[in-house]
Amino acid sequence: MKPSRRNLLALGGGAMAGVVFTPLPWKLLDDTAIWTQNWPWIPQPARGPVEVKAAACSLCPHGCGLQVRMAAGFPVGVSGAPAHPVSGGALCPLAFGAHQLNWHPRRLHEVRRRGRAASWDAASMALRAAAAEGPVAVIDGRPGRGASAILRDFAGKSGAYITAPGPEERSLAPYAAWSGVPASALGYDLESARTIISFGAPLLDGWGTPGRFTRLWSTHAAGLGDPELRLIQIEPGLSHTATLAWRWVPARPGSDAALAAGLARVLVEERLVPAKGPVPATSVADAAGAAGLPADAIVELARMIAQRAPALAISVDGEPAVAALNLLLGGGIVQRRETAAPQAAAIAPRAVVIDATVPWEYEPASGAEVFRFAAWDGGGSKADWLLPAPGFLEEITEHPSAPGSAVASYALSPALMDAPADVRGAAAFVGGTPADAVLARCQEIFRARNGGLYRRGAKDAVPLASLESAARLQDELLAGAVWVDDPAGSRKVRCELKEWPAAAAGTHRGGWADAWSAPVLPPLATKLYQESNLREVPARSRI
Amino acid sequence: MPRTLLAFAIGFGAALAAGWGAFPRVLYQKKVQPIEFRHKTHAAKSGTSACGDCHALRDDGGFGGIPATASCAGCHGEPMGATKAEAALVNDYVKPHRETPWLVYARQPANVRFSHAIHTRLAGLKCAECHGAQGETDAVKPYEVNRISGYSRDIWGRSMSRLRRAPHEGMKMTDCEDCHRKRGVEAGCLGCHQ
Amino acid sequence: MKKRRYGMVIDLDRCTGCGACSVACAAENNVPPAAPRATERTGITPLRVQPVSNGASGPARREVFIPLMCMQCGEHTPCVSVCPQQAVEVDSATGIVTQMPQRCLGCRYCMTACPYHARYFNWWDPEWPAGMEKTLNPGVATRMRGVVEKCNLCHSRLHAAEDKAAAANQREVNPADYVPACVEACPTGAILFGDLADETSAVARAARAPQAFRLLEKLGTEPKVYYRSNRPWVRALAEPRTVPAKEVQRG
Amino acid sequence: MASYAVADRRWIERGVERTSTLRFALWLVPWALLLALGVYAAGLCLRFGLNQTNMDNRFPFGLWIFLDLSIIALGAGAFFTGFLVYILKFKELKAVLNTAVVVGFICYSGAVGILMIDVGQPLRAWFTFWHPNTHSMLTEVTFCITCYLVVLLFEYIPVLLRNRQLRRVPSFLIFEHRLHLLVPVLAAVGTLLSFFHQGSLGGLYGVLRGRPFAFREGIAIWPSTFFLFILSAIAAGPSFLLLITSLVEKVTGRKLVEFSVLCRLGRISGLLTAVYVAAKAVDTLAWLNRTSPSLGFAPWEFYSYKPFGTWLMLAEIVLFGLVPAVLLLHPKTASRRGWLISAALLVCGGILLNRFILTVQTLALPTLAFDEFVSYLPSWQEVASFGAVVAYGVIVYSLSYRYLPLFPQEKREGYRVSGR
Repeated sequence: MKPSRRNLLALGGGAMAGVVFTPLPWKLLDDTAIWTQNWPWIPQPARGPVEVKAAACSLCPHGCGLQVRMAAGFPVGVSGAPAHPVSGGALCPLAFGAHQLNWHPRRLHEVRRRGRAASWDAASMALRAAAAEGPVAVIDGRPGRGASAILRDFAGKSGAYITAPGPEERSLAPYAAWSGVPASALGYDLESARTIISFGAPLLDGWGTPGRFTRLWSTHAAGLGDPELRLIQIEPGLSHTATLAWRWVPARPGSDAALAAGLARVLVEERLVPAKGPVPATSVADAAGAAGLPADAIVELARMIAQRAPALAISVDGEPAVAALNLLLGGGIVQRRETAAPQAAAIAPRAVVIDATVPWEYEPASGAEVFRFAAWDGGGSKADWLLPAPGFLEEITEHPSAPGSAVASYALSPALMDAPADVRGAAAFVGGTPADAVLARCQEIFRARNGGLYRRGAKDAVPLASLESAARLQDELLAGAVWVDDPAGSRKVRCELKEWPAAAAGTHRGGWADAWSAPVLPPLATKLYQESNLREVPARSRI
Repeated sequence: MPRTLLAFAIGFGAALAAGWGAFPRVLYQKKVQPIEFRHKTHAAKSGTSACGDCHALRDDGGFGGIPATASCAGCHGEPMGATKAEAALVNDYVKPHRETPWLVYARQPANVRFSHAIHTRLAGLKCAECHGAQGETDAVKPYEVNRISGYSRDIWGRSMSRLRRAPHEGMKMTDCEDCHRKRGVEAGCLGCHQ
Repeated sequence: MKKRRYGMVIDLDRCTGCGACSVACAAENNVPPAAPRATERTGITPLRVQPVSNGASGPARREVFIPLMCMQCGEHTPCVSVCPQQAVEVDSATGIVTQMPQRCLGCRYCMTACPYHARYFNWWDPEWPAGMEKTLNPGVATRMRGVVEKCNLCHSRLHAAEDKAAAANQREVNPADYVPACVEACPTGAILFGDLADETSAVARAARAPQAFRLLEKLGTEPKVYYRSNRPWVRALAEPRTVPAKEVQRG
Repeated sequence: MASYAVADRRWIERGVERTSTLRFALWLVPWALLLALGVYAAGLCLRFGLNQTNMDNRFPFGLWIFLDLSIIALGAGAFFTGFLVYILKFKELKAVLNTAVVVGFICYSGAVGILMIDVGQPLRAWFTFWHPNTHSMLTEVTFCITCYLVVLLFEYIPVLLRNRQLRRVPSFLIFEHRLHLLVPVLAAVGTLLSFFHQGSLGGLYGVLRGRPFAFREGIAIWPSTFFLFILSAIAAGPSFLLLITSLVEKVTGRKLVEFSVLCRLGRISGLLTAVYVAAKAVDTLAWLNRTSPSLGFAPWEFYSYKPFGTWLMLAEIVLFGLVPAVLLLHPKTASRRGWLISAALLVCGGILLNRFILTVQTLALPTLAFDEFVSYLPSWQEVASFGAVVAYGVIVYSLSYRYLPLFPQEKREGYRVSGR
């Protein structure tokens, strides 16, 4: 019995009719839809409880207080530590994505010598060989740490210990030259100022500790027609800070020195400030010509500055004339109570060891063999040796006084996750024991008995004397407490200025991404410059 | 014509057999739990029958789920008896401090938010109302995974037709909705999704 | 539980345009970093900060930074009525306009409906560099390509607050436990968040202030995101544009 | 080759002339290539996602939606001819009924195909049926289009089964006959469904309160665009049918229908276009003076963004509305083939322009004070996917024309001579 075509058709028809009465088509429809909701190639977060840990941000030298949400052993979110004595709970935009940085595609996982894989032993031998041949310079981006002492000791044997200043310290350079106090121990007394004249400093855009000036501005200036705190921004273009300032003065690029001199002249001639120290030779007309402003505007600006004292002048690139103007206005520059290492005399080193805290752009003296520590490869490096350092929250980090701060402070951040197997810090590499150095730094603070301890979230400090030991202090610091010196410990710096300074050519522009010293941006920074029009693409993004 | 009808009936019957018989076998893959576990024995030995004693709510309102290996270590630090399963527990998980990769029958996908705290504390639901009387079982049943969606079979329920199923059987969204409707509790989309 | 209407008042005079809210939002909600080809028109920024100028040139020029997110429209909610399969709704308990990406079929009709451009389509599958998926925030499911997402007012934080309250046998959420990521992240405290239905709350009082305004208020969509500014030209941004594009330059 | 030709010949209706197998195959080749390219492009979109297109968050609807709306409007000839023939008893239009059904089927199936690529998650599209939001115009569109596509399929099947070979299967013949009895019912159902979805497609944009350029007030839940879309679709449908029939006559060099039928189509189209233009004018005035200002917008500002100036509005209403209406209604122009075809072209162009303005211009215009006028150009994948729909249409129509009795009157005397 041979089945006919019609039988086959009927069989097929029957099967088609039958299958509708089974779960098959309906379940397939449902399951394929569910499949699209749970595509296996799309990662999903781990399950489990979330724990909040205290830490400090190591992206830049300001050490803002962090609250890190941890789940399944990994950080899953970052927020500011409320009432933190240094950052006041605020963070910069980069910090919010910092916990993802350790998986950045440019993370360094192995020692590299001129682009080729090498070993720690080889690097170690090369450094020893170089040290035998000539002096070794060590560059530290964050002096004042226990680890800095290790680096200083190592350099002290045969070379030079050099600190790489950030933007705030660069702006303090003239005062350091005139007072003999290193810039790393100087700070701005922003809190007392009632008028701030900023020559291009992006005060509201990544200059200084994020929670410091922005907080002052938001409580005393933002949105007010006649604010308690007047911010006058002198800058050629409409930067974020300029648009938010009480007054914006669009002066020509490169005219800061002339403008500062012109202002100083008006202040002295009109007896708006007590005359002391040298007077610039520049006339108001010359200043006006250089700045591209009417002479009247400069006179008016000077009167405006003098109207509400104390006034503080800040130059983004350490323009000496602006510093001189600031001294004329009364200073506002303080010296923190801390022992800062003096800058070493210039030498021609045989080798340079650059700590991971040093900004990626730092250019060491040419001709030396460069040992560069970094957690991320910023590309285009002239380093001979690229040495992988621990990344974000992967080691105990020390956070000495923030650059430009008015009082000394010290904080520790615990290691919240394991570092990759083969990474090392510079201090350990040169033979030191960072853990001992941290304890030694705690002992120093503990012995001095200055200032107090701000525990996590606390508004008031606990006196240091209430702690039983330096080890206890260290534990407290690792749990999120911050040691802050007594404000009375800082004193106004004394500067000797014989004549009005000549103009120095400054080129530093500054800005939100420059505030950060590491070579790459957190991947989520794409929200700011690639996926929105909030920011121009930073030159250093390289993601 | 009768032959045509017969062919149609054969096709119809074959489709029914395939759809109800073969299809579930192909769709679901059986998996065995990594180790054995007896709720009954543990309840008897520890003298507790309250689910929450082992499957506890955390203070933050999260649900602890299956106890961690650390809590097994109290009794199973060393093998209790000579069974193979016992040796596996101690040597594979307790001693190396590894978490047991349990296959969770009631596991919902990442987009589902289910608050045990709200359902047990505020609504007063008993565990068994959704999970069945797990505490009285004497062995862990095999786990079946849907090869397409990756879901546990318990989400759909044993019954392919979903017509006659026990009250606790099935954990699809419609099951949640049915219960909510019965109790007159409203929860928007993001009340139960995340 | 009592009916709430969560909303916020954003002080535009205090916004420095730093973008911390935007990054914090992305981290909280497991939004991936931009795909290589993504632009400001194809990226996912449930909260984005838009610089807007006053149109002047020279020294009179000023900019304001406007954080833009879902406005949580309470009436005629444009996206809710258009969704063919109920992937969007206004939550009756909280007033939050909720979007369910797992229900969404990706027709993008809601995106055409939204006058605030607050909805984002996943043009790409989300991708994180290897290992970075460990930093995903628990409590927020990641999305897949082909679906629309938007600000759900950090709904997972509300979930956590509800769980915490329930564990303590409480039905009402402690307001301090539910703070969206952007509010928490703002370094100047420019964003005030809370229950607008509670007349005595700080946010409700701020929303009633004469300096407060909402974008495109005349559309009648009753947004629950308010802005405030002391500057009249900033308040004027609430109205639709009345000058052709080429005459207004943007920063 | 010869044997293929013989086999091929056996499938062609007895008594009609069709081109040689070779020429027909050659004609299909470029279309098949276009189809293949489009299928490849669509595959890219399905595999990698819609990043293959140039749509973005500010321009979430693009070429595809514009063309979907357009071809569904042009495909309105199918239901409307059915309505005219079976309900209003316009017997002479029976001559174009089959072709209308095929064109309608192509337009609708093509539109549904493109929609399946256009949505980001096609495997979840059925959620619309399972969890429908009854307030959404898109739900209405989805339901009606799906149902109407089924109706069209049932209208197409009898034509298909009338093929010379298929006709020989007795059960097919019975089936066809039964279906044929159903056709008037199908026509009525199709008319109802079509009225709804053509309207809902208009409502799609008309309900967008957040897009004051498109937003319209209306009756009950339906904005005015709901009714305007129905009107414009039934106005353009006959014109499109007229164009297609003329085009087929031109390409094949055969006379397929009496000129009087074309004239009849033209008259119907002209009449409806005139009504449409009047309604559109009233609607535009109401929008300019009432709707838009009430939402806080100055309507004339919408026309300040070049190139979308007021000329576009005038072109739509006058050049593509009033002019063809007059041409189609004036006895002198309406009886000349050239004028007739030009006017039909204008009517169809008008509907494309209307759909373009509603879909593309609406999205390009700013809403917030700080929005910019945004632009968009489709990617090659979008264009190619759509090209595939056109190729699919040509291929299906060509096959239908060759093997099915699309024009049953063709066999009668007097049709053998060239139409030209």
